[in-house]
Amino acid sequence: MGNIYAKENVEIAWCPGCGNFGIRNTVLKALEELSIPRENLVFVSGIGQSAKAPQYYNTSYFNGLHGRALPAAAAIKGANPQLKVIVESGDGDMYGEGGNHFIHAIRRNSDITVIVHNNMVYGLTKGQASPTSRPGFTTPVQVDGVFENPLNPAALAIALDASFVARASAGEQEKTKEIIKSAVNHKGFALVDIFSACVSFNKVNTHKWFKENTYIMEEGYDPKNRAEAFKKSLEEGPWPLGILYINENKPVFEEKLAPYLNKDNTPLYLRKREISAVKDILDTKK
Amino acid sequence: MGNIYAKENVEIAWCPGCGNFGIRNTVLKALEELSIPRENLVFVSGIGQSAKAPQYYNTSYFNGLHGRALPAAAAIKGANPQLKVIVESGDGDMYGEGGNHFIHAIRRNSDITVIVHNNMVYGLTKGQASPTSRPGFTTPVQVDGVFENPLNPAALAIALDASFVARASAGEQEKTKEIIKSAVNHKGFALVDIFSACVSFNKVNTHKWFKENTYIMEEGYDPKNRAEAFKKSLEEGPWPLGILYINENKPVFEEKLAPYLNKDNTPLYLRKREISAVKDILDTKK
Amino acid sequence: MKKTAVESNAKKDVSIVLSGEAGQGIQSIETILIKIIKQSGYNIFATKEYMSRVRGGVNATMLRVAHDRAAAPVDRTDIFIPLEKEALARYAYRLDKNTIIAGDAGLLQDARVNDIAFGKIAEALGNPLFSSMVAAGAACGIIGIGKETADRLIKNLFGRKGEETVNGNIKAFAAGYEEGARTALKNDFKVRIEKNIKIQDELMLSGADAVAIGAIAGGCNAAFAYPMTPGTSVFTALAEHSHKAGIAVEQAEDEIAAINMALGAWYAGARAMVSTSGGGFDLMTEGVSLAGMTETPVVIHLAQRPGPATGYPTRTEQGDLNLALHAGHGDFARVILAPGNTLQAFELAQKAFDTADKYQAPVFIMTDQYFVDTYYNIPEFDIKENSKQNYIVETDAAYKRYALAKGGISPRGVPGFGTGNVCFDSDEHDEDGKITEDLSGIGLKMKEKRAKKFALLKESAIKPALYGDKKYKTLFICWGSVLNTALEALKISGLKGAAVLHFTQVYPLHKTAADIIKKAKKAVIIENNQTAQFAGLIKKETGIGIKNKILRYDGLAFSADGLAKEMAKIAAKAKKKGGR
Amino acid sequence: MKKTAVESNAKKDVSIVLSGEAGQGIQSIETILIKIIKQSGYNIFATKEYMSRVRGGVNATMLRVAHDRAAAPVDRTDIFIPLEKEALARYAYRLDKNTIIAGDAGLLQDARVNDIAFGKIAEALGNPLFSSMVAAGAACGIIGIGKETADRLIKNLFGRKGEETVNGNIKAFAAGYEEGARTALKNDFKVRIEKNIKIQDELMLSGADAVAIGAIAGGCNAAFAYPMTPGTSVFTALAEHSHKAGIAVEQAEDEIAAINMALGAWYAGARAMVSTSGGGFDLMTEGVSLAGMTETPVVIHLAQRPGPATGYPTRTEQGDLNLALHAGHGDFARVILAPGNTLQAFELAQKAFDTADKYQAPVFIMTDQYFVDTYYNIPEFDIKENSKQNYIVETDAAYKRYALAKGGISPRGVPGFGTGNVCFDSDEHDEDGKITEDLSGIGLKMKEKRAKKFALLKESAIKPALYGDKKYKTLFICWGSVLNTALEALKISGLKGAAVLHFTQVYPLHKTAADIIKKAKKAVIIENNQTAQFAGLIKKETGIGIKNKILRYDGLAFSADGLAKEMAKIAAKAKKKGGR
Ligand SMILES: Cc1ncc(C[n+]2csc(CCOP(=O)(O)OP(=O)(O)O)c2C)c(N)n1
Ligand SMILES: Cc1ncc(C[n+]2csc(CCOP(=O)(O)OP(=O)(O)O)c2C)c(N)n1
Ligand code: SF4
Ligand code: SF4
Ligand SMILES: [Mg+2]
Ligand SMILES: [Mg+2]
Repeated sequence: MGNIYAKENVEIAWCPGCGNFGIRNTVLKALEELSIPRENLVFVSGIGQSAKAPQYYNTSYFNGLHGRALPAAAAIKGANPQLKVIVESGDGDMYGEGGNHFIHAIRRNSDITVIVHNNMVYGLTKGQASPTSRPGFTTPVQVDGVFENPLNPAALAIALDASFVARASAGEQEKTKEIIKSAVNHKGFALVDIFSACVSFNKVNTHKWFKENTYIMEEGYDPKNRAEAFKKSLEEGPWPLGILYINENKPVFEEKLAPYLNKDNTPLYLRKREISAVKDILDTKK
Repeated sequence: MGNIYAKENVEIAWCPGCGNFGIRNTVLKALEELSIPRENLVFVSGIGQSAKAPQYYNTSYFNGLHGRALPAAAAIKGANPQLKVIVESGDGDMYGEGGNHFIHAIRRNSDITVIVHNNMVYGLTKGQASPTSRPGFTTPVQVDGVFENPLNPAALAIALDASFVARASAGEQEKTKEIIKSAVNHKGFALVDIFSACVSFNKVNTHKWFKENTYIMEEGYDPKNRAEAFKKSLEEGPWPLGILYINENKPVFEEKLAPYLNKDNTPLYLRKREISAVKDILDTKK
Repeated sequence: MKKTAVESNAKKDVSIVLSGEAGQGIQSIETILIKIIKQSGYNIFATKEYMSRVRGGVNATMLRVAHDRAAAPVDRTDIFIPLEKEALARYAYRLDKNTIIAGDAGLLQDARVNDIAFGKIAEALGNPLFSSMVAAGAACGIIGIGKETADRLIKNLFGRKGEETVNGNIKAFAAGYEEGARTALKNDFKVRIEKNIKIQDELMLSGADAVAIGAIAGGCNAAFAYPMTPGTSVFTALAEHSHKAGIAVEQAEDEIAAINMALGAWYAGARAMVSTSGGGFDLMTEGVSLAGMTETPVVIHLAQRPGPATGYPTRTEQGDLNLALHAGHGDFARVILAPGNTLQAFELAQKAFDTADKYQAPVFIMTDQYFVDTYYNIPEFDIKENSKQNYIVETDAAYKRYALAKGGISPRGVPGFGTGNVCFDSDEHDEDGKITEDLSGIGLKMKEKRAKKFALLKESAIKPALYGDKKYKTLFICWGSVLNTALEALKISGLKGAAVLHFTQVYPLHKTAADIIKKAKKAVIIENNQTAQFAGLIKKETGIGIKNKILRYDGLAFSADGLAKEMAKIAAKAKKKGGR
Repeated sequence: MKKTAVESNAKKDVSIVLSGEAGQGIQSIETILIKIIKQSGYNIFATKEYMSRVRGGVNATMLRVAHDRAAAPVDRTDIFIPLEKEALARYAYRLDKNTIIAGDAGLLQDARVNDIAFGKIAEALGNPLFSSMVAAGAACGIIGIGKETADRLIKNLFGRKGEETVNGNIKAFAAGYEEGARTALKNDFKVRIEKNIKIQDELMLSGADAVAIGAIAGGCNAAFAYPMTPGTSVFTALAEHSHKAGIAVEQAEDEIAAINMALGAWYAGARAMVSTSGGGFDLMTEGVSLAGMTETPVVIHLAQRPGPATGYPTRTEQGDLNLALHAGHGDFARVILAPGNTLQAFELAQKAFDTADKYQAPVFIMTDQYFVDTYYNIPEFDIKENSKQNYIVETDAAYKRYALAKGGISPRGVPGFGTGNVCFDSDEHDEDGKITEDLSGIGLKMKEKRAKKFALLKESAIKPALYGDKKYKTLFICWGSVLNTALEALKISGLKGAAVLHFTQVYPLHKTAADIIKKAKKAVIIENNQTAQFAGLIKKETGIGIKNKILRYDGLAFSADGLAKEMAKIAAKAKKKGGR
């Protein structure tokens, strides 16, 4: 039998050979091993090639606007803390258009997992530079090549004291699956930035290139030290893959919302509206 | 005689005792000592109490939208690299509404100076939490107190490999002036985050509190090591003041724009439009 | 007018203007006065206009104490209490020879001033902080109100601060009152307003309170906003009540986040609202379009202030109607409500959630700075519960979020409630919420399904309300916050054969709107903006061009007496021109 | 129709549709075909429709080779070249018994197919990559065009890839041509289009090229955008020419940054433009409002695609007019231009910069996916230089950015040019650009000064163009990209007493618009959207309601023959109903 989280009879609109396929497989395997109740799972995404991923899962999803997955995800979790919320989107979506939400979602620390397909390019719009594109990368817009420092999502997240920060690679399915499982099990905002090859528009950062420029971190690494994790996150030749940083001591967004302060996590839609509360409030206005 | 950069006969709309006054004085002194040609100076700001600062200088200014100073500043510098461009705005403006521009302006690395009045509160809108508000800070919106980790602007900037990162305090005028001068002289994006007391809406982080919770860094500190600078930027009890990080090896935005690639930095408005160029381009379309 | 003067020279309607710097104490004088006046059994109305700064500048609060409920600003100032010299200059246009100006003559340096030196009196009583109470006492003394209730109220207000404070304040009030009474006598200023003890138990709701509490009554259990005047006050009120009403409140990093949070929350079953002003709303427009495409309910409180851009952050205007009408790319339906008084604000805010949920469409509540900051007593009212808690269905395996349901509204499930997948899609999609490019097939059907909402929402539109002569020849048309002022102005003007047509729903227009307008010999639009945006909408929707316009766009709300003059003028012009 | 058939059964106008998966080679067949056809001296038109994916799906390119310039899509398909089976299904509606379907019969499994196995022929010649050339050859062979020019062109195209490639491609073309010619013969498919050697030297401009190069002619020297289909192509073209034309090009982090960059650049003296589509433009609306308040010029290219939300990212629609008209809170003036053909696109883009600079207002160029992606040969044209390089003044110490100049336009200085301060202010401000709260004083004057632009821009509006019978009884009204299609449709329809009224400036409307429309017995709006947004604007501006509507909103552009039928139908209805 197939994976119950996989949508059947759906045509996948990615190019043959695209790294997104590997990520999809890995996510499906992780979900299976985690055996999360399917009905309680919600995928949230923006717009882009990677952001189409939820369309290929047999779950609920919120496929919103380019760059705007994170605020929606925080509110979904806030409206119903019993849901498992996983965001899946692209590097342009998350770090370009969505950059401000990325920063503040880390601060907010909702209990959500954020999987970013980092292919260092804008795939869906046909190959412009993304915030993670490497210097020298030329495109029809960056005709003289990218000159900016690429954004290092892990370093950025650690600087913001994110509660879980990991880097993975689409080619390393086994390792990536374990990371995703840890991320989903982690309570709080968990970032999994996954290198992925765009075979159509990124002729530099290919499957082979990612293979050659990454390594899986040794077992002994301690992800609890922020300054060390930062240093580690800056390593670029080759890049370490694995869980870079964990901070378990952060308050979680939805637990701090008024409806849940008393530890009752009944979803909002199941709570009855009490007109007596309105009357009480009006009474204070006399 | 007065400071030529100060606007005369202008009523300053800040509350008596506001930290903004100290910052304004410091900026004016720094400008005087730098003796930048007044006509070539442009202040850029968003909206907020701090963002009113340019209104009180005797210079050109671009007082734009809340959160949107940085893109305007980059383009002003890009349209005329001969201008000195200084951004001055608040913590909400820069790290809240403007967070995405902050990230990407650091990557873009225009040769501009960015002075942030960090009073850990939204002053103009009467006292809501800002991204730098400390945990536990209660306001009419944050009725149960802020629970999020405050954003550490210096750490964030270092994670993005900003070319110049400093922290200052409105109360330390002499030190702050020196920092501002270095920042203005630095070629590339220079962040100066300045602690400042909002006497009306922040009853926690007062002048006294800033005095007690900061110290001026010792002379010997080497700001060129990114990992060390990051560590330093995380120190919070007390906070170090001074230049935390410098990376001089970054390409500068405007120098990478097509009109200036040949090192001619004539402003765009002084360049004649050549219809022959249009004809040449049309000829390629036959 | 003459008649009244003959009957009695005692006023039945007094206006008091307090003016001074921000932070100088107007706010506390206002608070005390309102409490005392209302608790003494008199109708009270308060509205303010203030500068965009925290300290300094010149602000003003106008209070009205009236026998009949008066709920609109007037230019006429019976009592003016300036706390600083600049106030006299800024509000010179409000003063006439009948105005009693009371204050510190030494400070104000103006011959018209009746000297009541609040500060010095307070100091004499041992604490300069009592000066607000002296001023409140003086105001009460001039109108001869509140003496009997003051002591008790002051005890209630300051009880926890200790006896000394209480006694000091009681003395301060009494001292002020005495000076006030003396001033009234000297000026032959007489007031006769009957006491109505029931007023004590009435509600004092600002526009912001009414919207926020109405929203709670409508089931609002999530609120997202980025601070922006004058939208913030509704958000703050929701935060204030968040524990009592179980509301998930989050200050977003920007307005884009706020609207996307609201959509996420509705998707997951909450009833969410955002509150903002024009500039912040601009940033929400893509989210509004997303609501349209995904048929997700959402309630947007849009509190207007003068634009463009930052404009006047703390002033008032009705300048964002065109924006609200057309925000968001592409074609999709929406509803725009605009309360005219606080009761309507409560009821419309409540209704907004039901309408949004039922029709799966964005619903706007449009107010403005004047409206949210203004408050007055209104009788307690019944709260009509919506018949349904929500319109959410339990899903099964066959569930399709965008099923081509008859009538055009696909049943809305939420994730986790039932076994079905609830697939929300921003792209054009099929019934399942899957991306489609079946242009002439399901794609077209979806477009047509969504378009049905235009008709559905039109059918359920709220009828505009007609006030005044049902056989009107002159019809004054207005929307939103202008209602009370227009009604009082009509009364003041004494115009015959005239009526006010007020829209609480400005879009879609109720189907009778055109006929009601056509019945008038002359239609006049009254709007608090520069280009008569609502008149533009009426023309677009009905073809009726309204040439007569009374527009105010200096950042202030209309005053009833000022508007009355304009009404009379435009009515007179009509007679000359068109004849009758 | 009959008459033509009698005269000759040789076609003077051939349509060819290539269809296949994205990435399968349509693009290269198209490129080769266009080169060969044009260089052989024939008019050529190409338009594409494609799915929002990089590989797979089913896309199509339509080419037309015609004696008279044909510059609109038609449903009629003379030659259909499917590269995969799905293409036959998706475009079934385009095929009739006269359509020659040519392709790999083995692959396509359809009895109607004339077997030309491009792939196999290419393989036989030693390289499967030649298959595009075989297909191009086949298309040429069917219409009997290009044999004489092919060899030379192939040498030009592939010369640098070496002799082997050149020779292989030459052979591939020849092989394809031969098969094509055979197919034509077999089907008695005859074409007679006269060669016009001057066409070789004509320009091939896509809508995107025309806007970009026109902008350059208008002095555009800064461009900011965030990628978004179909706006990206104009941005890409500007980047392509950035060295030659000295353009500062920056990909912004988001659309908000892009518009604020553009305003910063104009402030500092550049002539900047942004290019985006509906969803991205939503995010720019606050910036548009800022342009209005600060009287800063800016040029916005808004390339429409079907909304709401993500909609169909790669399809076409004219659904963002309402948005462009009203984007940005508050009242301020703007100009909206909408070219109908590539020459107009060039000229309007050029003009846009001058208008923006002169009136210090935002100027929109509205196109759509169909328009930017479509291209055809046009004769070389004269470039009319704007009389001024710019409208910037040198400042002195007394300079005031917002001086209350007569006529309403304050002279615009830029920082660094002269000794004055150039103070740009988003708040309501005084002449110096300083924040003000002088509501009834300078504040009101500023509002009134800015409002003068409504009239100024109205006066300088471009007149709509009338095509067809000047004594029209039926008037077909359209705007923007619909022009060519409407003109050809009118011709096809053969309707008498009919004309097309096309607006290249949709706002403000030219003052003659109402009269021109009123002269018609029957007015019909043609729009590529669901709710007839332009008709709504006409009603709002003129009071004229246009009830007859031809609307297409399935994501595709009108076809000339399809539209002709609709025109005829609606004209016929007119006769029945209204009588004549
Ligand atoms: C507001 C807005 N701006 C721009 C776009 C166009 N757009 C769609 S996807 C995309 C970027 C895709 O890049 P990325 O997020 O890296 O995803 P990928 O396709 O590479 O997986 C852009 C710019 C949009 N849909 N909405
Ligand atoms: C788009 C938009 N959203 C919100 C606002 C309202 N607003 C004005 S200033 C401000 C925050 C001010 O805080 P900060 O930037 O820290 O400046 P401060 O007043 O503390 O100096 C806000 C939210 C606005 N003007 N525009
Ligand atoms: S364009 Fe790139 S990212 Fe998109 S599907 Fe193809 S290979 Fe993957
Ligand atoms: S409110 Fe705070 S930040 Fe604003 S002027 Fe007053 S003290 Fe300064
Ligand atoms: Mg990508
Ligand atoms: Mg602040």
